[in-house]
Amino acid sequence: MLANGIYLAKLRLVEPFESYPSPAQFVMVWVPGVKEMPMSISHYSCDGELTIVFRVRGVGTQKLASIGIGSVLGIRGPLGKGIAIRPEWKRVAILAGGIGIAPTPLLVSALTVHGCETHLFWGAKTRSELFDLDKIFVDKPDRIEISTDDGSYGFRGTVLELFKSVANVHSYDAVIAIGPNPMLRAVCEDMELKRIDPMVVMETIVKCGRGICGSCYIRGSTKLLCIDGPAFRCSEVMHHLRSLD
Amino acid sequence: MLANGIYLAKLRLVEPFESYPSPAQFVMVWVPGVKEMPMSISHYSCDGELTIVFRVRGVGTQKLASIGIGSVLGIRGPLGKGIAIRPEWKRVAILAGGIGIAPTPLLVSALTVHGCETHLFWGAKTRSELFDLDKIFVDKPDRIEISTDDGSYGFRGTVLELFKSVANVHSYDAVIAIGPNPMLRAVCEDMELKRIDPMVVMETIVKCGRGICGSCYIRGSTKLLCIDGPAFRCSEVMHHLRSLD
Amino acid sequence: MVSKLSVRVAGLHLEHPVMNASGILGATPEHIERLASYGFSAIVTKTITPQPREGNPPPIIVEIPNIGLLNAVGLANPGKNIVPKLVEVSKRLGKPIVISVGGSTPSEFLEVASIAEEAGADAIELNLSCPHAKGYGIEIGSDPYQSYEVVKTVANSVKIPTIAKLGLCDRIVEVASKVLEAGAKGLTLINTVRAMVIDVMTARPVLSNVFGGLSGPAIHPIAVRVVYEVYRELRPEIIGCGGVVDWVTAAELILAGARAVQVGTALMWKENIVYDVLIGLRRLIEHFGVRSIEDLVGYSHRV
Amino acid sequence: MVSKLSVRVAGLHLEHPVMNASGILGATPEHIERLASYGFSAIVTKTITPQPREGNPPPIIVEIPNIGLLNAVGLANPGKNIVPKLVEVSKRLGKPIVISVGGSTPSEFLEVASIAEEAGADAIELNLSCPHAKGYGIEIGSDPYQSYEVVKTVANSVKIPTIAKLGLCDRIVEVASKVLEAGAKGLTLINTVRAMVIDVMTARPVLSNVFGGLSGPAIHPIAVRVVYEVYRELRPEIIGCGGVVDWVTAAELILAGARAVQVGTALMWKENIVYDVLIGLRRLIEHFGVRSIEDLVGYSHRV
Ligand SMILES: Cc1cc2nc3c(=O)[nH]c(=O)nc-3n(C[C@H](O)[C@H](O)[C@H](O)COP(=O)(O)OP(=O)(O)OC[C@H]3O[C@@H](n4cnc5c(N)ncnc54)[C@H](O)[C@@H]3O)c2cc1C
Ligand SMILES: Cc1cc2nc3c(=O)[nH]c(=O)nc-3n(C[C@H](O)[C@H](O)[C@H](O)COP(=O)(O)OP(=O)(O)OC[C@H]3O[C@@H](n4cnc5c(N)ncnc54)[C@H](O)[C@@H]3O)c2cc1C
Ligand SMILES: Cc1cc2nc3c(=O)[nH]c(=O)nc-3n(C[C@H](O)[C@H](O)[C@H](O)COP(=O)(O)O)c2cc1C
Ligand SMILES: Cc1cc2nc3c(=O)[nH]c(=O)nc-3n(C[C@H](O)[C@H](O)[C@H](O)COP(=O)(O)O)c2cc1C
Ligand code: FES
Ligand code: FES
Repeated sequence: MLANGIYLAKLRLVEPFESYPSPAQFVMVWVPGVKEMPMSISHYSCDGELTIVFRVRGVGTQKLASIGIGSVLGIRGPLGKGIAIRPEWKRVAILAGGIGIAPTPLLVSALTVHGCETHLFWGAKTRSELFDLDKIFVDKPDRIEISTDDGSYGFRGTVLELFKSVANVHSYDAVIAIGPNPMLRAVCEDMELKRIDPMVVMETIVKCGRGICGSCYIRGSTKLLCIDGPAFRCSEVMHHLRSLD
Repeated sequence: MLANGIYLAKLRLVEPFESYPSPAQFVMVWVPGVKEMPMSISHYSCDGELTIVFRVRGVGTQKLASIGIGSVLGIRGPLGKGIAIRPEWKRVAILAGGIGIAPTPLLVSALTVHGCETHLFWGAKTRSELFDLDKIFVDKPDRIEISTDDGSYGFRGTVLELFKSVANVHSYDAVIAIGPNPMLRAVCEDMELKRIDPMVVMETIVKCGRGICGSCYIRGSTKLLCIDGPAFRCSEVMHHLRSLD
Repeated sequence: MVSKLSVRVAGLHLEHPVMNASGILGATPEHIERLASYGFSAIVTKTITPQPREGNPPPIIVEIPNIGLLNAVGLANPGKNIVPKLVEVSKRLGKPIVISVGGSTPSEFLEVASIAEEAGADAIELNLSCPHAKGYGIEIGSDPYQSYEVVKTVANSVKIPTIAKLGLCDRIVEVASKVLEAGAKGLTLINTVRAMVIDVMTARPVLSNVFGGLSGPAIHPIAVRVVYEVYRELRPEIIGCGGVVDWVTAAELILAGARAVQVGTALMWKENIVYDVLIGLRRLIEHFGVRSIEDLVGYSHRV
Repeated sequence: MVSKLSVRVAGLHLEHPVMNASGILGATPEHIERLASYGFSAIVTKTITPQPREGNPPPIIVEIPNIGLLNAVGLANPGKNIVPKLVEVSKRLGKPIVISVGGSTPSEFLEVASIAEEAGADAIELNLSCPHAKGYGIEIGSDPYQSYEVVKTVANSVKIPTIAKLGLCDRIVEVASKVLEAGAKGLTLINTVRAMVIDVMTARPVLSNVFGGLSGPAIHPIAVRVVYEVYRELRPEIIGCGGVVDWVTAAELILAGARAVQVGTALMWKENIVYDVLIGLRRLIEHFGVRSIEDLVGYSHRV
């Protein structure tokens, strides 16, 4: 357990992935006899150790949090497209909301390898949902700023408010936001005004993960999150994010 | 047509063989709508041109002889084990009876590549079953002797008699006989007296070619011609050859 | 000019013989648009039932490397009210649309079929063969009399062509004959085959539903056989389905007797499969020196 | 000492659960000897009919890469008189032998079964399910009443155990229930599935017999499903067959409910498969912390 209701799990794969996962790629985690759920890849070491970070929401994540060391899970992946890091990125801002922190270690590592400076802005509801980021990061972000909605730790307010108050969006070559859909919508709408088209790492309902069942579709677009995402440009998913209320 | 009832066919494979065939390996040749027959590989060039040499015996070979250029056949193979050429072989005698000549070009080429001297003894019933060996050999044997049962060409007598009269079996590191079963039996029995265990390339009924239908079994042994042969030591197949009358 | 690849099947005039198989996307307007972008000549929707169905919780698929796919989506669909929207987007994109219809009684099938007709769909495909959604499929489709009833009810009431989609069953020729008698204009052959996968390290069936339908390469030789047998006995208009992964697998179904083919599982590996198939089929037409793909329908029965 | 891998099934006491599947060799004494050398715990013969059968002319097999094999050997066998010789060699090698019996009427089955019993065979497997030899198989095996008659006739007359080998059919649970009622001590599930391959460049069916039986990896998920369903409903003694290619595929059948497994097609690729399977099963016994492989039979129904 990392924090209240937030867990880290290290899984040893029977067969290592065929290729090293890209940031934002995910796996389907099968808790035998219970269910299968999409989970971001937080970290992966080439010998086949996969790290996931998750928040308990319902029966699946609850069960996942309670199974013991040595239990057998099923893993399918890596799935999705992942974020392709551009050579011209020299400094990137990452806005993570809540459990949106999960995929950021892999993302920061990939950016770091590419010689890119990373600034992480992490917002949570309250202090008890925060934890020591050293526990999940293999490569550390160059800057970390934290907010809580209730001000119980760090900046009081949302992660977008934090970002706007302590950083200048124009000093970044890219902005990548990860978190609940309302947050992503807020980020996209805010940046739209500044004529910036950030990347957002989204969630929809993923069932097959292979582009055939259609459950993960992005409204108002022909995209499927499980094979085209989960990272999109705001411009690709605005209709979807707006249609969710 | 090479001679009376004997044909040569050059087949272009849609997909080249995965590996270069060994001497005595064979293919199953499917004449669509008619039947599928085992045929030795006479020659193979790496770009996928397969040569077979065959004698018309029944409906299958008849049809094969009559189809035109550009017809589509089905080829499965290479099948069987093929002859593994030993480094200590410096001079090898090949005794071919009748259409037993078919696999010899590939065999001579393989031996030649390994720096081995090859002496070919070929016997046929009569002159009309002979043809110019230059038409099938890519690498020429170092010595060629020919016999006909009726003496209409070359030595009068069987190929075994020819061999015994013009060559000394002890001057060879290996003897390989290819031909009808009675000939192979005669060769094996003759050599047995001399405590030599020649190799024989045999025929049995081959249907599946993959070791499962059992039609090609060698009597009195657990061997299957299609996967363990078609080349055997006399000692392995003596029981079989003797039980055929 | 009619192209060498255009075909007529069950009253549909298609630019070429490659449609998608029902259930691979096809449940929302967005899905229809994506399927259209794959190049299919007609769009087949996900099977639509009168009421929305949640479907099964994940795992709903198991990939079996090289062999195919096992799925138990469970006929998840938004229910009949989506039909007009699906038709509308397909029309806008200029693609004929076939509404796949599911139900547990003849009147449920009719309920959706009527909406489809009203909405302007080009045809109806009755899913009589889902092997894993209890009461909604193969139990009906393996029984000639129940199949007859469903097809009769629908074909008597709607004017657009009714296609019956059948699955693997013992009396497939008899079932095919009955549904044609009942008024089906064409047959889609075949649906998935009931199967299962067990995870040996936990001893648990992988699919939440335990059983699923096997699709992809594994069922292709079975599909070819069913198409061949049904064509040989009845010469109906057939849409072949099952394990089409390239032009060769498509061609086999056509030579066996199919006028068109559907592609499902292969989309998982090859989104550009339609063009792959069409290029191959065009070469095959030349190879046999015939005028059009229609001349190759059932050709194996004539050589 | 009884090993962790020994099993009892249908009256047979086996050193381990891996037998060969009927029809992969098994028609001559030489074949039996070869099968024994592969390490099987019991030898199953080729299906023997009263009279010798030539079988079909080649092509009798088509390999479908990765997927499996299509065969139409056509029940080629030397007829009933071979049976005593097959039994003799198997006894000499210390292996239990199961005579697979074929026929087109109950009395034909009995004819061969009686010889088998006299010769000292350990059991009889009635082949009620060949999908491509007309009148000799699945027509009987998909009909509960015909199956019942055949099994009853044989089981009433011979004292050695009768095993019924069934194929894929709509009413598999019903057929299984009837043959058990008729006196079968065990069931072998499943035989090959009727299928075909067409060569697209010539448009011709490849097999001389047109139709053949599909075996190997393609049918494995179907076999697991059939074993699971039949075990769940009837808890009979099952020998699982279909697509066993390694220990995992063997284990799936066992976890689904099979007490033993048979290996056919995989021998084409892997003559040492028996040891591969046994090593894996031994590890699985440890993994689950049970005493013996028998504890894992049908384990998937208990987790
Ligand atoms: C690409 C992707 C990556 C994800 N990565 C992470 C991660 O790294 N850490 C993490 O904690 N969570 C992650 N999630 C969300 C996670 O999948 C859900 O929290 C989980 O499925 C909930 O299952 P449950 O049984 O505990 O809850 P349930 O009781 O089933 O549902 C609770 C909520 O979870 C969401 N949910 C349920 N099923 C699904 C599904 N099949 N697909 C997506 N969302 C679902 C819904 O919003 C639902 O209301 C990710 C989701 C996606 C799509
Ligand atoms: C490994 C092997 C390699 C061969 N290589 C050649 C070759 O290079 N050139 C050549 O001319 N012949 C070769 N043969 C023999 C060839 O397969 C037969 O001549 C051919 O199958 C005859 O078919 P058919 O329809 O013309 O005659 P059929 O009328 O069917 O039979 C004529 C005779 O051919 C033999 N025969 C028939 N069917 C088979 C079969 N399935 N397998 C083996 N023999 C059979 C029998 O002796 C039979 O009496 C080879 C056979 C084997 C086993
Ligand atoms: C994920 C999935 C969902 C399916 N859903 C349906 C469906 O809703 N209705 C239907 O008639 N067939 C459905 N099928 C069956 C396919 O339409 C098709 O008959 C089968 O998959 C065989 O074709 P393929 O091998 O090309 O996939 C589904 C298949 C898959 C793989
Ligand atoms: C070449 C071949 C011949 C077969 N002959 C028989 C037979 O004579 N009797 C029988 O009951 N099953 C026969 N079968 C079926 C097998 O016994 C087995 O049920 C089937 O192949 C599935 O197992 P597999 O996937 O391990 O091959 C044959 C299968 C093959 C491949
Ligand atoms: S989850 Fe099935 S299509 Fe994306
Ligand atoms: S030909 Fe079938 S086993 Fe050799």
